[in-house]
Amino acid sequence: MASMNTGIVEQADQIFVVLKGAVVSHLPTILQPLVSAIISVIAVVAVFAGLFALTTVFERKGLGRMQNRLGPNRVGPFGFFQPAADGIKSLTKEDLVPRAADKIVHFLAPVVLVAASFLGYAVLPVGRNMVVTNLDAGVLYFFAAGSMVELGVFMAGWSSHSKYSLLGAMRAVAQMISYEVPLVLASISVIMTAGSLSTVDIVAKQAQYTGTIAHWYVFTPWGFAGFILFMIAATAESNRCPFDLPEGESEIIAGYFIEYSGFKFALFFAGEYLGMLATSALAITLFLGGWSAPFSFLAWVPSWIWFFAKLLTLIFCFIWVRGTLPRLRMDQLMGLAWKFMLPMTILNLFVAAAWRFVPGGLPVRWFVCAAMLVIPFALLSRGLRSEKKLQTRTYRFAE
Amino acid sequence: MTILFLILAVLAIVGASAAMAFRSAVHAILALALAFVSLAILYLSLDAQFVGFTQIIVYVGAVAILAVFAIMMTRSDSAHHHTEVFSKSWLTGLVLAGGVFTVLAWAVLGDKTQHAAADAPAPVTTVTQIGEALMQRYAFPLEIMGLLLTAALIGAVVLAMPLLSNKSGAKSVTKGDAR
Amino acid sequence: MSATATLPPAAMLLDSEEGSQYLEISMGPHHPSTHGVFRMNVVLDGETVIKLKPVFGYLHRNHEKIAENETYLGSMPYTDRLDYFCSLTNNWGYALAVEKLAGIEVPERAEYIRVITAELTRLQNHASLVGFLMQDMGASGTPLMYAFREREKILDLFEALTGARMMCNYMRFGGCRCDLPAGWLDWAKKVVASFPKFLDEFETLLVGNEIIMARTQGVGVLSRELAISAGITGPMLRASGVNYDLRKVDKYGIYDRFSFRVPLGDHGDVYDRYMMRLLEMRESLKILEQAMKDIPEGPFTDPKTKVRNFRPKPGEAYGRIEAPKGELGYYLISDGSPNPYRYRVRPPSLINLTVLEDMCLGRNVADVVITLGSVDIVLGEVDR
Amino acid sequence: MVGSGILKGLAETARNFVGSYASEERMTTVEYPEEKLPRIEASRNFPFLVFDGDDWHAGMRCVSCQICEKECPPKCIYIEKSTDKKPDAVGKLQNYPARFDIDISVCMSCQICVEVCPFDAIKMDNAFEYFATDRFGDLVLDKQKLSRSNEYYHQIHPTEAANVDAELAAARAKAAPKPAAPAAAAAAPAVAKPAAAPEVTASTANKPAANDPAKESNG
Repeated sequence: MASMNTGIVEQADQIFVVLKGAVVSHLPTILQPLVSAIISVIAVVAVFAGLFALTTVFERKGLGRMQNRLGPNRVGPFGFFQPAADGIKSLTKEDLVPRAADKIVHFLAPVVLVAASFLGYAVLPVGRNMVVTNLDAGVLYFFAAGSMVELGVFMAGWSSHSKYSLLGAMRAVAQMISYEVPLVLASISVIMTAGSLSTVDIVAKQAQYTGTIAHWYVFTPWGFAGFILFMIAATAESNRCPFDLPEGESEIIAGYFIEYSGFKFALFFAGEYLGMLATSALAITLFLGGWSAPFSFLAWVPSWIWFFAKLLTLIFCFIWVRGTLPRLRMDQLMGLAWKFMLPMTILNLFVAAAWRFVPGGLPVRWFVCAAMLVIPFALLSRGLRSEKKLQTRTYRFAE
Repeated sequence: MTILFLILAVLAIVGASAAMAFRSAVHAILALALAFVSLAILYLSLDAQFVGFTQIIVYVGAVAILAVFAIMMTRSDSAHHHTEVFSKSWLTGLVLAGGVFTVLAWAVLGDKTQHAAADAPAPVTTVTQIGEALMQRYAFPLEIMGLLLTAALIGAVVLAMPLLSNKSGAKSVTKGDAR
Repeated sequence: MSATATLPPAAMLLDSEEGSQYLEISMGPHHPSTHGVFRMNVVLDGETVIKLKPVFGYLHRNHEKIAENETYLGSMPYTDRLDYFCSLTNNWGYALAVEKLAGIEVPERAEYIRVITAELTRLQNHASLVGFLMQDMGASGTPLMYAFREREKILDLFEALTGARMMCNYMRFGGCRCDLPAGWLDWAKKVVASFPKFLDEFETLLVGNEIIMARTQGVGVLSRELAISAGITGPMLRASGVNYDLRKVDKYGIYDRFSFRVPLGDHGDVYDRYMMRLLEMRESLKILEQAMKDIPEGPFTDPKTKVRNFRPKPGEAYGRIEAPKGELGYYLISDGSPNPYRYRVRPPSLINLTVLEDMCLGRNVADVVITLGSVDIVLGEVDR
Repeated sequence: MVGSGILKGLAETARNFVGSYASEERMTTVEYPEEKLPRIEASRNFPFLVFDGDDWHAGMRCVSCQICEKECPPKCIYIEKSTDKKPDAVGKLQNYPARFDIDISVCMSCQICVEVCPFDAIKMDNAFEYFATDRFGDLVLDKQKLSRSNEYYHQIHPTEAANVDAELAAARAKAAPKPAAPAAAAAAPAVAKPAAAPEVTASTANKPAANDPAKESNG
């Protein structure tokens, strides 16, 4: 009975791997690696493009609910075919290219952006044995792919020959460069602890259990702080609220893609969401144990369900934050990156190292490491209060 | 492998030549980025993952973007600025290029291992090995590089300092900021 | 430097003394944050504003000249369209000026109705202003939607009373057009009673938020001296620490009967200005509660005043009220004919806007947007 | 601690997110074409001309006195007097409008025509679901398009209409005994009106749920 159960669980878990294997095995041996790769790539592109479509509906409905509105509910059941309508609309719209624009670069920019956004998915394990390619330097590859996005953004902003798009591109590039540093530093703490740059290895390290609790890095003080810092940097990296200055519509209208219309605009939109999904997926891989279950008794749920459940949860957090917060100003954004995020991530790096070397039982280690993070943060709060910054004011009244 | 190499080599050379030939600085940088990417893929095809990805992060993600940023800040329309291809600095450039080529050629030819390595499979270098090499055998050069970069950073701050204080001084006299 | 508003977009780069170039951008009239068809020609050094030139007039509708060719009553619906968020206070200001001109007494019940409608107007104006300000800050519409949810309730009240949600055209010389419908007062009491809950939520969402504080504190500072010398009025003046509220100064209508306080700011920045609005809403609620309790029975309009052929004796009058945006004044000269010889509006929005450049110089583009948002303008009133 | 304000804000939006599923008070959206709010009685949109009885032309109350034309602030009314006469609502022979046009692209729904009309002939409609396919012709409504029956008036403004009917009945009673004395009859509505006008609107009872929204489409 028990073995049969595990058999079913195993099958459910590996169903996609087995399916792919079945398809590939019918082919001649020479073609097998190529077809296998193509199938994986198509699957990843299809799934995440679909997830992008789904996210747009979720976002609009979620934001609507937070604002006591209904959100889109006209196309299809509960409005879930809205992305199809949006897609058709953007395809049928006129594709405007400004006369002054640099036509070739203007055309290439969305292509580069979306292509670069998709590259990162190659190393993200979406389930047990489900990864397009297991690179030895996987995390490094992810960041390399991410740095290509900046080039696309710049190309879009510059080639449009519009003042607003230039401002937007300047903002976007500055922001993405600045936040790449804390993003990488926050992940280095994980790399250091896991001792590997391979995403598959990192997940495998976290998919172990002490008692019933998994070894997710987010369950450690440095992991938790690192996760928060990583998510803040990821929000900035994917230009999401409250760091959506590059496209801040009340200031510079739409930023670097203001001169794009129709499907090219949709590509930029897709690029933003794909970036958000990719960085969320990396956060899951690094801190939330990838496809692994949080408790050992939940391990029967297929690994890919865990991955996508975590992904959707993080996406909801993005939407939630967007529904609550206004955006920062450019100098504050930079200040946050260099004066808060950078020191905190470096500190977190030290804490991660200390976690490894502080002896003693779990509670002592926990306490020491948590204190190392909380005390500087508390001091920062106190410093701000003494400078009367970021404080509510009391007002006088005239009778 | 050879086909891939040929494509990448052509791309790299075309990119590099285009970077020199384009009149528009932005186009030149984009062409340069193409050359960088082709080089990075070339590294990857040689199983040098770390170098390849670092090439992209550093050269595409940082160097090209930095140049691009400088262009955005100034935004001088160099497209209208016609200079002769054969100028006086051309000779200097040729001498410099020749010098660089000689040094590189000497280094490549002087490497005893190259003929032996051509047939044997490339040794798989893991990130761990690179890290260990950097931290043990090459620790001193690494530290010196760090010192150099720190010096550059301090230099940049020193250069920017008078500009910054000017800016804040100018700000305080503007009308709206009286308090 | 020769930045002029009329330069075509091609001439966007201007040489500065240091050899770097300034960027001149035209924010508006088609810009998502300019509150209507308002245009700012902004010269930027990087993202720092070094010159800002407001350009008005895209919504000019010849309001004053039209009024000089209309009967006195005929101008009343046009006043709705000045500050279309607060048509009832616009009506009141105009009615007050005509009443002064013609020496008309207003019955007590009408005065109470006027206070109630004016304070309801203030509530919905301030709530949506804060919402719009947050929208300018990039808050994805959430505070704005909450504000509009509450505004909707007040607009329903207006519709039931006056027949229209925004273009109320309700006040008449010597009173109001009609009495409160049956059950209206209870309905209004219910709305007013539920409003503090909304304010609490609003404050939880906004007041402690570090990002909002970082964005607004110390931004767009308007000094007390400049505010006084530029003739700024309304919450914007009080945010700069000047105790000047026409409801207290003039005690027009029956405002001397209510106990309420006037909040005052000390810094004069965007944060103070938006807090003024939040605090004033609380005070308005106090006035509303008192007015709804005390409202007497009686005539709602002065029966002696004629609707048609209304000809005030020659003379002039200036009637002013504390509109939600500031001092709204109407200046009228009568030559004894059925239409005014001169009709002039003192719009708070326009005059509060005159210090925009002073508040924005040396700040960022993002600060310009929220500073403009905190001024609280409606272009219908600015351009008339 | 820095960040507590942001967390409070997040809690607030979460409360609204959940609340929008649970509480009517938060989710106030009405999905318009399927659901409609009860029409508010006092609400006004564009003017219409009231007629009594079944024949719109015979029963038209308007006597083309042209007061509304003069008083209309944006001057959107155009009236031509008839050369012949027909009995008006009170039964007296009066002129009637040979032409009565309202350009509703100019009309600003201010209700001043209603206030100044001494014959209770022009009233405000509250139907808002208009459409037009022609920008010019369709938006100028002639007297036939403007005509609505007294029953329709009762439907949309019941309290107000009842008061008007009572006044008209009184005026008719006054006029009926001596139909030969036109001076008295002419004076009756004109005198009655200024005093009555405020009273009409004054007692406008407001029950938002009183109207049946289904009956109001007015294409």
